[in-house]
Amino acid sequence: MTEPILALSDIAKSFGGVQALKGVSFDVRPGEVHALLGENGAGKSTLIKVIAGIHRPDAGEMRVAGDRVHFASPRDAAAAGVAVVHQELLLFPDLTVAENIFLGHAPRTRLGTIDWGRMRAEARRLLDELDSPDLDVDRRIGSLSVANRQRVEIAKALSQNARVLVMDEPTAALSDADARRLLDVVRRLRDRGVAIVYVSHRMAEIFALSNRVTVLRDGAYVGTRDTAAITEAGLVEMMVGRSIDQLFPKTDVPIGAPVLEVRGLSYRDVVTDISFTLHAGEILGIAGLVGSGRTETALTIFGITPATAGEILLDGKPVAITSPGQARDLGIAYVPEDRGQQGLVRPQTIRENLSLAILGRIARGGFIDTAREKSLAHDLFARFGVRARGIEQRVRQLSGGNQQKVVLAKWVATEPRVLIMDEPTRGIDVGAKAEIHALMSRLAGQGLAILMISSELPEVLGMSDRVLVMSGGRIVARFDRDGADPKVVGAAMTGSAGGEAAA
Amino acid sequence: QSAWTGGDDLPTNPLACDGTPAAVASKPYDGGSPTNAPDRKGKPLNVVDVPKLIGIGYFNATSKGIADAAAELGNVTAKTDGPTQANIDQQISFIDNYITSGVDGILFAANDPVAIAPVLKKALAAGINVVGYDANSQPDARQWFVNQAEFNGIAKAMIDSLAKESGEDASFAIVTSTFTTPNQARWIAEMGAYAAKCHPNLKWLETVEAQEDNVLSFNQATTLINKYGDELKGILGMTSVATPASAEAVTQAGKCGSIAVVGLATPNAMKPYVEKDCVKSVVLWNPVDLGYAAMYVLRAVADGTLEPGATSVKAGKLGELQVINGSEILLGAPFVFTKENIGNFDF
Amino acid sequence: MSAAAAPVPARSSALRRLVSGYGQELIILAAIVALMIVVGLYNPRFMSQSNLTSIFAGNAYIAVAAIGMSMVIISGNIDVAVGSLIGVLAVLSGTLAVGGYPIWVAWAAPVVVGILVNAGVGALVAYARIPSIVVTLGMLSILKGGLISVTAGAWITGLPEGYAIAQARLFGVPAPVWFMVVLTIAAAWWMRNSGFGRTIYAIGGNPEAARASGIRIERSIVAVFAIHGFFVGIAAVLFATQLQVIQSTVPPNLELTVITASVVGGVSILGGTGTVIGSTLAAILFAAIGSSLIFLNVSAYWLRAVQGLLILATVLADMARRHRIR
Amino acid sequence: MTAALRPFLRHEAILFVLLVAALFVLAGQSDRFFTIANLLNQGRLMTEIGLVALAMTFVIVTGGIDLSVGSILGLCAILLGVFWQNLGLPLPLAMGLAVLVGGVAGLVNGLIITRFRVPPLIATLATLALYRGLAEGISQARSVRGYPDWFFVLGQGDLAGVPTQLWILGLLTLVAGVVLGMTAFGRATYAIGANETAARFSGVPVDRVKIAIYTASGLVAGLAAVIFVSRVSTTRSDMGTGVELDVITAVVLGGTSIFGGRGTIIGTAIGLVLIQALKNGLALAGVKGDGTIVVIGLVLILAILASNLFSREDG
Ligand SMILES: Nc1ncnc2c1ncn2[C@@H]1O[C@H](COP(=O)(O)OP(=O)(O)OP(=O)(O)O)[C@@H](O)[C@H]1O
Ligand SMILES: Nc1ncnc2c1ncn2[C@@H]1O[C@H](COP(=O)(O)OP(=O)(O)OP(=O)(O)O)[C@@H](O)[C@H]1O
Ligand SMILES: [Mg+2]
Ligand SMILES: [Mg+2]
Repeated sequence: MTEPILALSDIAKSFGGVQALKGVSFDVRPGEVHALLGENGAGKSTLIKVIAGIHRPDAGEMRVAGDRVHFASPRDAAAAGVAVVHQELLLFPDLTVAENIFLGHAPRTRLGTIDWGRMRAEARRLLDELDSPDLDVDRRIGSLSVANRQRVEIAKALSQNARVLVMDEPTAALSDADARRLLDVVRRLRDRGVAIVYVSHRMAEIFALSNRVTVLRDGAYVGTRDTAAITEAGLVEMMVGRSIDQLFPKTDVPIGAPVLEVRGLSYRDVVTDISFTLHAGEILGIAGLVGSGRTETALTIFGITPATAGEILLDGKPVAITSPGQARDLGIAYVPEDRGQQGLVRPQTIRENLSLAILGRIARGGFIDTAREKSLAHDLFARFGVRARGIEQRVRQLSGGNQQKVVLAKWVATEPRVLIMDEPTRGIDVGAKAEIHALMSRLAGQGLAILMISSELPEVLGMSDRVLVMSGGRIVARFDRDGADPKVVGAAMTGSAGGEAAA
Repeated sequence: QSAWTGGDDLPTNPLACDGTPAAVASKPYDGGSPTNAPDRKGKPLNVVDVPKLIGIGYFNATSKGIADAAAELGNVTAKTDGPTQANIDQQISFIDNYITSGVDGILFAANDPVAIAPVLKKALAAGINVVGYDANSQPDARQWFVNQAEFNGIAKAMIDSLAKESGEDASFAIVTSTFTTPNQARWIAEMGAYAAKCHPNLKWLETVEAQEDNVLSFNQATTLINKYGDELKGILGMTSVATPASAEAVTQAGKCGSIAVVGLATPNAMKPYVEKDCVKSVVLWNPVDLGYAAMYVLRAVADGTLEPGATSVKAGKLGELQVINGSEILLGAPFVFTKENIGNFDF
Repeated sequence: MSAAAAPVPARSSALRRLVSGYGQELIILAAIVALMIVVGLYNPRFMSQSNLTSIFAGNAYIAVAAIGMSMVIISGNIDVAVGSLIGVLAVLSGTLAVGGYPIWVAWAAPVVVGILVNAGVGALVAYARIPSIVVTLGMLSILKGGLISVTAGAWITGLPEGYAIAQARLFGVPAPVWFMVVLTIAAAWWMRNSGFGRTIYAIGGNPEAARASGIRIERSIVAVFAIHGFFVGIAAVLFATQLQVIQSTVPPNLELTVITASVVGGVSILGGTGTVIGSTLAAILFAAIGSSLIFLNVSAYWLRAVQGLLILATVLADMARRHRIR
Repeated sequence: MTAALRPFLRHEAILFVLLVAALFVLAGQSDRFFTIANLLNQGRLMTEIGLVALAMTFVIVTGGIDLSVGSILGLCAILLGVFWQNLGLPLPLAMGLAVLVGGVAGLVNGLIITRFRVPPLIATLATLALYRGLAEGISQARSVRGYPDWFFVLGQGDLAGVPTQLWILGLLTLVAGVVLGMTAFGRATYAIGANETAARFSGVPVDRVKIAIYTASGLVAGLAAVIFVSRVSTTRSDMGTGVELDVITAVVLGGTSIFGGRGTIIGTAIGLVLIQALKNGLALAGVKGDGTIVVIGLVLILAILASNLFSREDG
């Protein structure tokens, strides 16, 4: 068996009070994919940041190809041949795709200046490798969707043709189709002999891809297994320390009266002629590829980008929604897809974030009723099982999944009648995912009308009463629960078949 | 034509063209007086001088004069302190602080005659002797004001030299500091009146602002030269910053001789141009003397030798100085520096 | 892939990239040309060689300072002490010149000192984590007060022959213009094509990401300020050698002029975008505006109001353009 | 107080210690420094800056800045005179209108910033020139004088032994402190400064809040103008020149982050007092004006440096 190219032993790391990692040992060999698994807040990203030279471990040692290393900065890590795709994307909004990919190691001319021609060509090649021929290398990152930024981030890591490639939830932002393409890329790299550390909450990927899997729980090392030798149930057991009842527990609740009705809704050229009706107690799923305009649709209903045509009716009464505040007061809540940017005020505390959308309600005559605010925050904190020091911890310091829980909690706190969720379980561990799904159906059970945008087909199919499929800003197909099976929906998404299919 | 831009709207009093001094109607003392000031006769004085701003040649000169006088008088300690920009608010704060610190006398050159009045009155109320120089305040806010030269006197000197150097029908422009600076505004107004009266054919083109900034002054003057070409025959510099800068502009434009530069300025800054014959005459009282006189007047007031109603005061090497309109002391006629005498001055 | 992506390839036509990449520069250039034509027709002397000279040469030092300022702003920082530093360095230069030192020393010293001082500022920003506006606000007072305490505001006169580099000419073109043009082009080229140039943009765009991509942020910040110091030094020499005398006070509001030139020139105050060409053009535009208003006989009382309006107009034009790009 | 503020309360603690130390040292330098009379008088002198600094704290907490306050002050001062003398309006009305104009000027800033999405620094840099220009144009460099005596009560008079304007400053400081620290509006202000997008996505009326804040900034500048005119009993178009830098210095010295999202009124207040104490105390101790500026510059840098060293974690 080949020597590990990267080996860590007894790594420990704590932040102030939080012991994020303790006694973690981990190694990865050339030509293998080593999956890293654990609940939200288990310490995966922290471990990766240690490998990337962003955090210095408090204890433990790290070896690359057998020799002891100390990464004082990401620079050292890169020099040692370690490339990282981080969970929260680290890109430069005002630089072009090509520049982002090659920042710091751009191809040079003989004069030692940047060779723009070659840089753009190289970027082109890398993106084609990722099957994104449509992504323009001269486009500003700022104007790209989450998914495309993810692609750029990966291309960036590939561009350093590293010996060790670390990927922290690379497929979180990708639709299944895109995810599958990415997996092919990863396999190709593996076969080239690159050692790959792969973090994901998607069990399917773990089994499809990895040779070995290491599980963390609450920052502690639980164990390493050969993927071949363990079952999904077993892994979940290791992760959460208990077994989880099945996912997607959509309990059938009586569908009530129409709550939200949308007729011929359009926004510029990104959303065209969207019509649907959402009933109380119903979960309406929207499937589609990246760029299909699902988020834009949500933004339009929520008043961020007010509709340029069509009408919106609440309880049959037409309403003109021109601002999020208005939408909120009408009982519409939107859990955005970009958690860090749109969902949370990361420098502020959990409590402050939880009360941001209900300032009006927790304030008496403009004055914030702090007692009320605190109790509210404590309730939500408990109800959503957020893993953190307490409601006064800064959201910035929470793990991805826990951040998502805070966003959810914040919007549920507004007691909405219509809840729009954009990628509600993106980057969330199986346990939390189950909790959130359970919560969704509980809310639906209480008569809440839920519009769920998800790029994860199983989720859409599992949770939805009905499914809309969008492509190019239009609704291209509608299915009801029974009519919706992965094949036809997938086909409709890619537009290859289906069209206005069943129902 | 209408009043020149930059002049104020106070009544003007142009002198006679032939220079026969205007009959000065003697006015009763209209200055203020400190309330129960201690007897300072012959006692050591602690004096502060707060000019409009520090860090420009002109007030360095006045401050030098004050220091000289203080040294001559012996038992006076004088120091100059003030804002770095001609800013009334800061000047008030400075004076206020010195009132608190308990000086015996305050010398000032006001950025604004009215705005500075309240704090000066406060000083008088605190029994401090207050004497102004260069830029006056409301009379009742101080005891005496040492007047370097009457506004109409300066105006006459400037306009006469301009007409002499560039011709009776010359077109000319003015470079001033800012339109809100009281002295400059007064001079411009008086010049307008005097020109209308004695040199009706002089053609005023325009007035430009240039702060107390010599590069800006240079650029403004250059722009004027470019704009009017040969039509421009003269430039009047209203400040010790604007005048040398204008001279420089004329020099660099190669217009020496064809554009006359007349203005208020300190000799040192003007020497290069006067020696190069680019500037024939610089109008200015001697600011060192101005400060010197102010210091002597303050001493005299403190000693009680200069009392309301006095008609003259002794000012060391300057001899007897006349008291004019009520509570002002006239330094004398403005001084005209020329190639011959400018070498003898260093300030 | 999706419809959203369809228009993408079309977007990368060379012209498109020029417009979106140098839009603001083009707008300002157009503004300058328009201004010249209009005022030139109104009063031909405006276009006279001597007037153009005074517009360009007389304000070159602002443009040169704006180059460094732009880099600082692009890196996500700002320098409000630039005016005071120019004042101090100018006096330093003059003092050395009259102090009998060789003229090249009088020219080089400000540049060196400028680099050192601003490197210090950069160090405080980068290593002590003090926001640049705080450090430079402090420097502003320190330099301003210090200058007066030291010089007591005494003017520097009797400068030696051959010192006045700003009054020299090469092929009939004033030296300051040469400095302005050459430095701008060099800086622009360097900003676009050198690794470090891009680093500056990266740091301004997303420091966290820059660190994660292995950029040594601290050193880079110090370097940016040091380079800024270099340009400030040159600006100071041009400033000092314009006239026969040097005023020992800091030029009033110069920092605002320089910053305005940079930001109106298209440098995003949020960091990460902009070019030094824009700032130089903006500096020229403002000089031209200032001069043209006199030529157009705008009432001296209303001059600054009109100036303000024009600045606002330029800014709004830029914003309108950006929204169209979006 | 909310947790987001805790580290900055720490900054304020440091600053407060610094202030106390400064007071002791200065009191040691001159026995005329630590007297009620002098301290009250200093209050009078710092009122205009103080008022503007209160609003500026809000502005900077939203991540913005307002460089035009000095010019607004000048404009309002001029208009006070014009309304009263040239238009012959009753003085109280003229005062009201002057303050109102300040509000309008601020509103314009707010609109440029929110509607046209112009970065605050650029927008107010432009209006800095514009408003000053208007002041000069309208005044034609004439100053208005000769106000009735009752008018001077505001700027030169006392109320219960305390300078009249100090009451106003105290009152508004209290109001500002409460609004920023305890109300929904204040919370929205912090949220906007920390992450504007998230605030918008949470239904916070971002643009309205910003416009309100810039308008307020203009209003207090107008109020400061009236008080200033009453203190110096005349109007000039160059009033308030350079005020913006003094104000910003006080605010950042007070621990408000120039990047937005953090800061308190208490901090600003301490920053103000510290600066004024230095100006006055050093003068009494015989330090000249230029020396004083140097010290203030050093204090600013060192204070922020100190608090950085103490609160690294929360960076
Ligand atoms: N900068 C920080 N300061 C304080 N605590 C932190 C910091 N970063 C992470 N933590 C804590 O460390 C623990 C592990 O966080 P980490 O991001 O590694 O979890 P994760 O395994 O990546 O979870 P997810 O799957 O949701 O990304 C969490 O409890 C988190 O609150
Ligand atoms: N492939 C692409 N190339 C360029 N721009 C894209 C692309 N995909 C998306 N975008 C940008 O993002 C917008 C749509 O992305 P968005 O994320 O809203 O789609 P979505 O259907 O919500 O997909 P997801 O929510 O899964 O990211 C488009 O309007 C476009 O501006
Ligand atoms: Mg993670
Ligand atoms: Mg989306």
